[in-house]
Amino acid sequence: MSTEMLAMILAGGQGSRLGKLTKSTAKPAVPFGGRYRIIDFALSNCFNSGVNTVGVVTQYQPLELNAHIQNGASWGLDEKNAGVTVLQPFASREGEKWFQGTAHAIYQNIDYIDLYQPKYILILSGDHIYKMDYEAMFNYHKAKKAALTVGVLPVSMEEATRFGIMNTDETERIIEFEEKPKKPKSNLASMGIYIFNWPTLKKYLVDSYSTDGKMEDFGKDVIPAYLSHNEPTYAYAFHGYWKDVGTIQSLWQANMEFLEPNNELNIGDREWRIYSKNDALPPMYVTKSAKVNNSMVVDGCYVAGDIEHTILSQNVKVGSGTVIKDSMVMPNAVIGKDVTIDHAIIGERAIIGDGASVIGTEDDIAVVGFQEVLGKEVEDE
Amino acid sequence: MSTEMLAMILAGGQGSRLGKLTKSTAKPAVPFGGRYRIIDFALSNCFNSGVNTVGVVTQYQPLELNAHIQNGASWGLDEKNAGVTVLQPFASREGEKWFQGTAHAIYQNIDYIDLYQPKYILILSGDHIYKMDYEAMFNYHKAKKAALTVGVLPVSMEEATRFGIMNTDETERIIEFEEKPKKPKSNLASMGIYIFNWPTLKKYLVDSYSTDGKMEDFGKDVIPAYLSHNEPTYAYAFHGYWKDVGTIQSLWQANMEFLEPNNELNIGDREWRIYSKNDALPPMYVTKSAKVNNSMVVDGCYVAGDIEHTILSQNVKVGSGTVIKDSMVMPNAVIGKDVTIDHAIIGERAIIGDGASVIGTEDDIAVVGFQEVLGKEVEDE
Amino acid sequence: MRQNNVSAIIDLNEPSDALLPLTQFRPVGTLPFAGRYRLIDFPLSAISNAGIRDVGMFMPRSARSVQDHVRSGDAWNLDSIRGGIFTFPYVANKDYSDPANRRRYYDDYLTFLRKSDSSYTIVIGARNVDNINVQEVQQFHVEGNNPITVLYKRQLPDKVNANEEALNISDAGDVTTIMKASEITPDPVNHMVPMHMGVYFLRTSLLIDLLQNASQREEFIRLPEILHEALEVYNANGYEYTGFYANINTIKRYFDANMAMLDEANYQALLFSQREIFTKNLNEIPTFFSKGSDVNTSLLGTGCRIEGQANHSVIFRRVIIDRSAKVENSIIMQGSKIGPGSKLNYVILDKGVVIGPHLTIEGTPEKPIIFEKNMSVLRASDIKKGVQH
Amino acid sequence: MRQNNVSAIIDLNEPSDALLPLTQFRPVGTLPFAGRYRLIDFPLSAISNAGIRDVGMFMPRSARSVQDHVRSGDAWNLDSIRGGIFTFPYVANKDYSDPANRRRYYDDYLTFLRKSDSSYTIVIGARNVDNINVQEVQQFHVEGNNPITVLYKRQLPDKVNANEEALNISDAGDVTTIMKASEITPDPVNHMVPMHMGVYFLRTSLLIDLLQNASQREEFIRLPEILHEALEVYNANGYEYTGFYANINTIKRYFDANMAMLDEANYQALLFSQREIFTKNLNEIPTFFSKGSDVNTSLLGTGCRIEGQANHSVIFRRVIIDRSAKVENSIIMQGSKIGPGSKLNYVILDKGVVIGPHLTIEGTPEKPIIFEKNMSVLRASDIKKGVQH
Repeated sequence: MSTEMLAMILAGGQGSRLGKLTKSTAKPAVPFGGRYRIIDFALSNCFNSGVNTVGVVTQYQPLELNAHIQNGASWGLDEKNAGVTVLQPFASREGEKWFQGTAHAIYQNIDYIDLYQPKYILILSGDHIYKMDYEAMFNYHKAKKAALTVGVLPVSMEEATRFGIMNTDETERIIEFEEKPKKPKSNLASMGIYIFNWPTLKKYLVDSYSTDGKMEDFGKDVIPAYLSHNEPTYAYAFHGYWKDVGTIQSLWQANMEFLEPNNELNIGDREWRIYSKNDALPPMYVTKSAKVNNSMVVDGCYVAGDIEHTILSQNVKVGSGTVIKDSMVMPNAVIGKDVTIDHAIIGERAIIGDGASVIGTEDDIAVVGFQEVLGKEVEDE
Repeated sequence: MSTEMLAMILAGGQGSRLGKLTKSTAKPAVPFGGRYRIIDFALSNCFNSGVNTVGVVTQYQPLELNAHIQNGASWGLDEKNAGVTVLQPFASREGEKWFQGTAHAIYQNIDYIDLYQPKYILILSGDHIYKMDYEAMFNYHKAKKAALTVGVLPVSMEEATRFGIMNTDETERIIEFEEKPKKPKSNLASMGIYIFNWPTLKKYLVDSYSTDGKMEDFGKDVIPAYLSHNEPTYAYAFHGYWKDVGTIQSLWQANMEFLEPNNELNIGDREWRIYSKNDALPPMYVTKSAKVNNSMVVDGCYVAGDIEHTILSQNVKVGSGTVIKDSMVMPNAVIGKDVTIDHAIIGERAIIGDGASVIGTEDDIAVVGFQEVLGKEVEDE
Repeated sequence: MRQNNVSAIIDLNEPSDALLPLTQFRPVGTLPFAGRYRLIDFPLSAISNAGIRDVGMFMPRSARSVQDHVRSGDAWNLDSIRGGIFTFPYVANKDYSDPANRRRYYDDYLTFLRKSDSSYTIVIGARNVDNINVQEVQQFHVEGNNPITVLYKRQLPDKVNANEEALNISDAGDVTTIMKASEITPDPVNHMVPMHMGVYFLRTSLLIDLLQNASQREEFIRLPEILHEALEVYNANGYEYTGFYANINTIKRYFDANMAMLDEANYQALLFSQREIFTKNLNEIPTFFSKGSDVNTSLLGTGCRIEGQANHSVIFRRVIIDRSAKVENSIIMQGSKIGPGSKLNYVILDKGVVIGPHLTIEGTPEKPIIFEKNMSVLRASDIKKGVQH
Repeated sequence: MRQNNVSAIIDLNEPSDALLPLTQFRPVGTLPFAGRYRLIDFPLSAISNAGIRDVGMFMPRSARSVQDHVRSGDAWNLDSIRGGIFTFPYVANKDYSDPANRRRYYDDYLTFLRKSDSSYTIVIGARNVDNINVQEVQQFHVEGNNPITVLYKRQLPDKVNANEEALNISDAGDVTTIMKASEITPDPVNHMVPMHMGVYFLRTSLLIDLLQNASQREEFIRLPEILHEALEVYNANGYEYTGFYANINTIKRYFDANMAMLDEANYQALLFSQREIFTKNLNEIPTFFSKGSDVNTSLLGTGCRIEGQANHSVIFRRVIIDRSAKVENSIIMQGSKIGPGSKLNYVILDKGVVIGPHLTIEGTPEKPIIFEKNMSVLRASDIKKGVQH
């Protein structure tokens, strides 16, 4: 088996800033846009870019993520001598292998990577919403003869203070890396996307863990080491829609942006499709009493209420007399009659009893957790 | 989703008694019989018995086991709302979930089991060679209205001192359990195969881990607790070929028994097939200089030497002038010219250089480990 | 718990002339239904839910739509290491004058049945909308007195055509003959007639005998006729099916059955039962309802963009209803587009039909207007391209 | 790195009369080969290894063996969410007098090619044993001067039949015509003739044009003839293939190609190259060589039981060679059984043939004796059931 470039998706984060939504599931498995889970974007980008071997590194509540990814066939990632593998912690004769940080997670999975003998390794994050052609970045990496290429997003100078910023010379070579600089010198924010020459990275990791073991994190440890050792490190600028959905607020915001007909993400583009695990659900049913406007609805939904600027995910039931506005409802939620929901995210399999209210504001989105039950039982229709 | 009986295969053992053979792989992934890995027997038994939902619990070097099981399609275990899931340790808000013992491993995976809402749970070990109809045992369990049925194997009284022994009354109800009794009162040895009513078992586990947390092991903790609480616990006797292959000696022995044309296991029986992951390999090639007797050879093999009472697994190469007797050679091993191998197990991807010798005896089987290289390089033919 | 020892035979060569032009390039079995399905999903799901894994399919003349939809059968768990889908190639009707083709007809069935090694076989069409519990049928068969079990649905005589097949059931409860619906006296209590569903359950060994005997005959006789004859020779157990049922043999039936799914009770009963209806999985984006859209009492697939109105209609995936367009009492299949301001009432659009702007097309509940696949209706003069019969 | 923008067309309707009776119920493409494969594995693997995922297969009259072998195409990664296998149903040759069938012939190809949205198409048969690097062919094509690339293999004139097609290559290196091998002057240096492999590589847009033009004609013309004509109109780049090659068009070629695989160099070069040969996966037990068995210079599948002798033979899976039986210079297909004491030399047994005890069957290297599928040869008088031609 051999593959030129292998991708590792770091999907291990506990996502604690997503609060109740990630209490019992990993962040990349959080539903998005009615029909997707967050990790679908990275996986689909891999397939569309021709990257056919993908390791997904996870250690936090992986049940739902595993059930979602299965054998990767949903994303075309099930070819012989390739495909997607979910990598979890395990024990060896040397002891238990828990992942301590992004770079350490790669170190712990060297055996897996070496099965495919890749020349290059693409490091991705499992919690970003974007469409990106990794092949273009890969061609850039090869053209620059880089040891490391960092995907960067040009942001405004005000925003730059919140990101890891890459300062480059006129050849786009990175000369300095500053984490959340107070006075940014550049606006190139790290997207957490890297292409490494694998033999070089492997040497850095193995050397580190046979001595001080300090190579835990790509941003904090590996990039500074590369820079100080003068490894050719370049910044590849990405132009397009990109959103980190690591907080309740940004997750809600990204869903609302997804609703915009002219959203830059362009989900309907059939040349760069976003795939997901699809269940064969019944068609959506919109009843006599329903009113649906400026909203997205998907299969399996039953809608008897008033839906305004809202996303309903698969198998959501909405009773009559209910009004839902500016909200995102996750799969299999059951919402009773005469409910009011406004500026909210309703978690998977949540149950909202008849007459209940879930009211947030644009700055403080209300959240109902996974399987949370609110108010009295829903009346059987 | 719901399934009447779900199976959990405990495949987590480090298998340290298999020495070099399990240095970098889990015991259930150890090759057997030329064409199989040990876990194929439990998985095939599940499919043949109509058990279509299987969790495989593992935490030790799972890479090879995962690559082998994939999505379970090889064993027919890939149906919708069912199928096989590999369960590894993970972290939750409550902390990291490492498996401490057989019963504790089940406790840690309650969320997975509850996805399918089973009434019954079948506990299996991943390291036994046998063909067993779990449906017959399940019918027995229901007929006896048992809370727990233990699969037992009648052994000789001398052997009984090495096993956990179930003492039963005339209704086959277990009244006492003795671990390796010096003076056994019965010859019914526990096979490590259990059918539990899931709600009852779950209650025992949850109660234990919310208090003293002592329910770590089925044999040591759970069965005694069931007996002391007077839960109806029965012994189901299995008659047929059964072999625990937990030591080098027993693994070699079982392979040699597998070679017997009238072996009780009856691998050729097409009514109860043992399935495995099959790669499309070229046919075996037996050269002009080869001599093959009383042996099993499979696809991908190249045989130029003298093979006597030996199993060659997939893709094994044997050079001319080499003599192999009374041995088992695991997949992808390369054996050079003029080699002598006798009473040995040769590990996966091992390389035995020209002229080398690997000589064991019936009581002390020689072992070459996975990927171990012995002697000088093999000459390219 | 072990998989049922039953095999299934689905014959996709069902009469379809009364469904033209919808059946011009597809058999009845792949007619789109209820916004998401094909008719063959119903028998395939019934089979799959009963744990049956051996299915023989007699392919129709236009096999492409069947192959595209069924593929490896994975949507119905029919791609397992054991069993699977076995297809019998289409033979033109007239070719059965050739004894070699006749022999192949029987040999195909016999080879499949022997290979399946099953104890029982269910023979089922692809034209029914229903949700049959095959395990219950098997239980009923095993407890019955007769070697064959046949399924029926009680219906009011005014809901059926006089020529449709009904079962004559003796006082003892045995089915003795198949007759025209008009020849059967309705039940004095409920005034209903037991209509033949065309579904048979019997021992595989008996079916093999019947096929072997038929192969000895001079004239050619197809499987449905063989079973019809056998029923009259042996008598049959009559299993009453009580769920939602439609026998799609005319445009009117097809239209009515789709409209019936807009009744919430039918939608829930048929599609959200314990026995799931499986169909090919599709990767599609969410359906977008724009500001000002107005949708009521309708079924919709994914990937649609609805800017106008939809009322009491069945709308498949990737349909566009442009601003101020209005669709009522209609069936709009995949990928069709309705231009701004156009009004459709009692219309069936096959896949990929384009309706231009500001057109009004009005059929009747009895005779909806049908537009064939990929047709363009851009101006008023094009409307006459529609078929009404 | 991204998947190649190439689609493939495999026509399984290749002449097969010279391979009877082995091709009685199967096309050339599903002839078993080398103990493990079917001939179609070679083009399918070449396609798969080049990252091609869109394959159009023109099905032969006996499609069952193709369907059983290829299934969903998963063994060749052809069951992906994108692309896949698109089958064109068989149309009896005489039926092309019907203009509707002619139209369908071209429409099938055109629909497939347009749907594939590919830049290039490779047209390839199923009768060749070879291991083609399609990516290299593509590279060669892009760098060539002509709009079509055609593959050839240099062979000695005494290894080919005078009537087989060879390429006429100009001094400039362009292929200008296709001629009989006997009409081509062998290369003065190596004395070889460039034999036409029947494999074409060209822009999909050009192939679409060629098919559209052909569809306008009065007479019916098949794809191979269309390409043949186009080659002469446009000239072609000649790509020389240098690996193992056999064109299976007679029993003798079939026999010799199998025997050639017993040469270790060929076995290694064809089956253990960088470009793996994929085939349907099978679950089979190990082959057992009993005490006293004697096997030399042979290929064997799994699931066999060998008690007797096998020498210089190709033995497929689940074959039984009973004690003191002896098989030499023979091809024994899946599931055949050779009774105790019987001697076979230069024999081909199709699948499931049973040879009784103590029989001696002797063909010749030029004319091996062939026994048809499932035949029983229990006594000496049955030996004449074998075919020799």
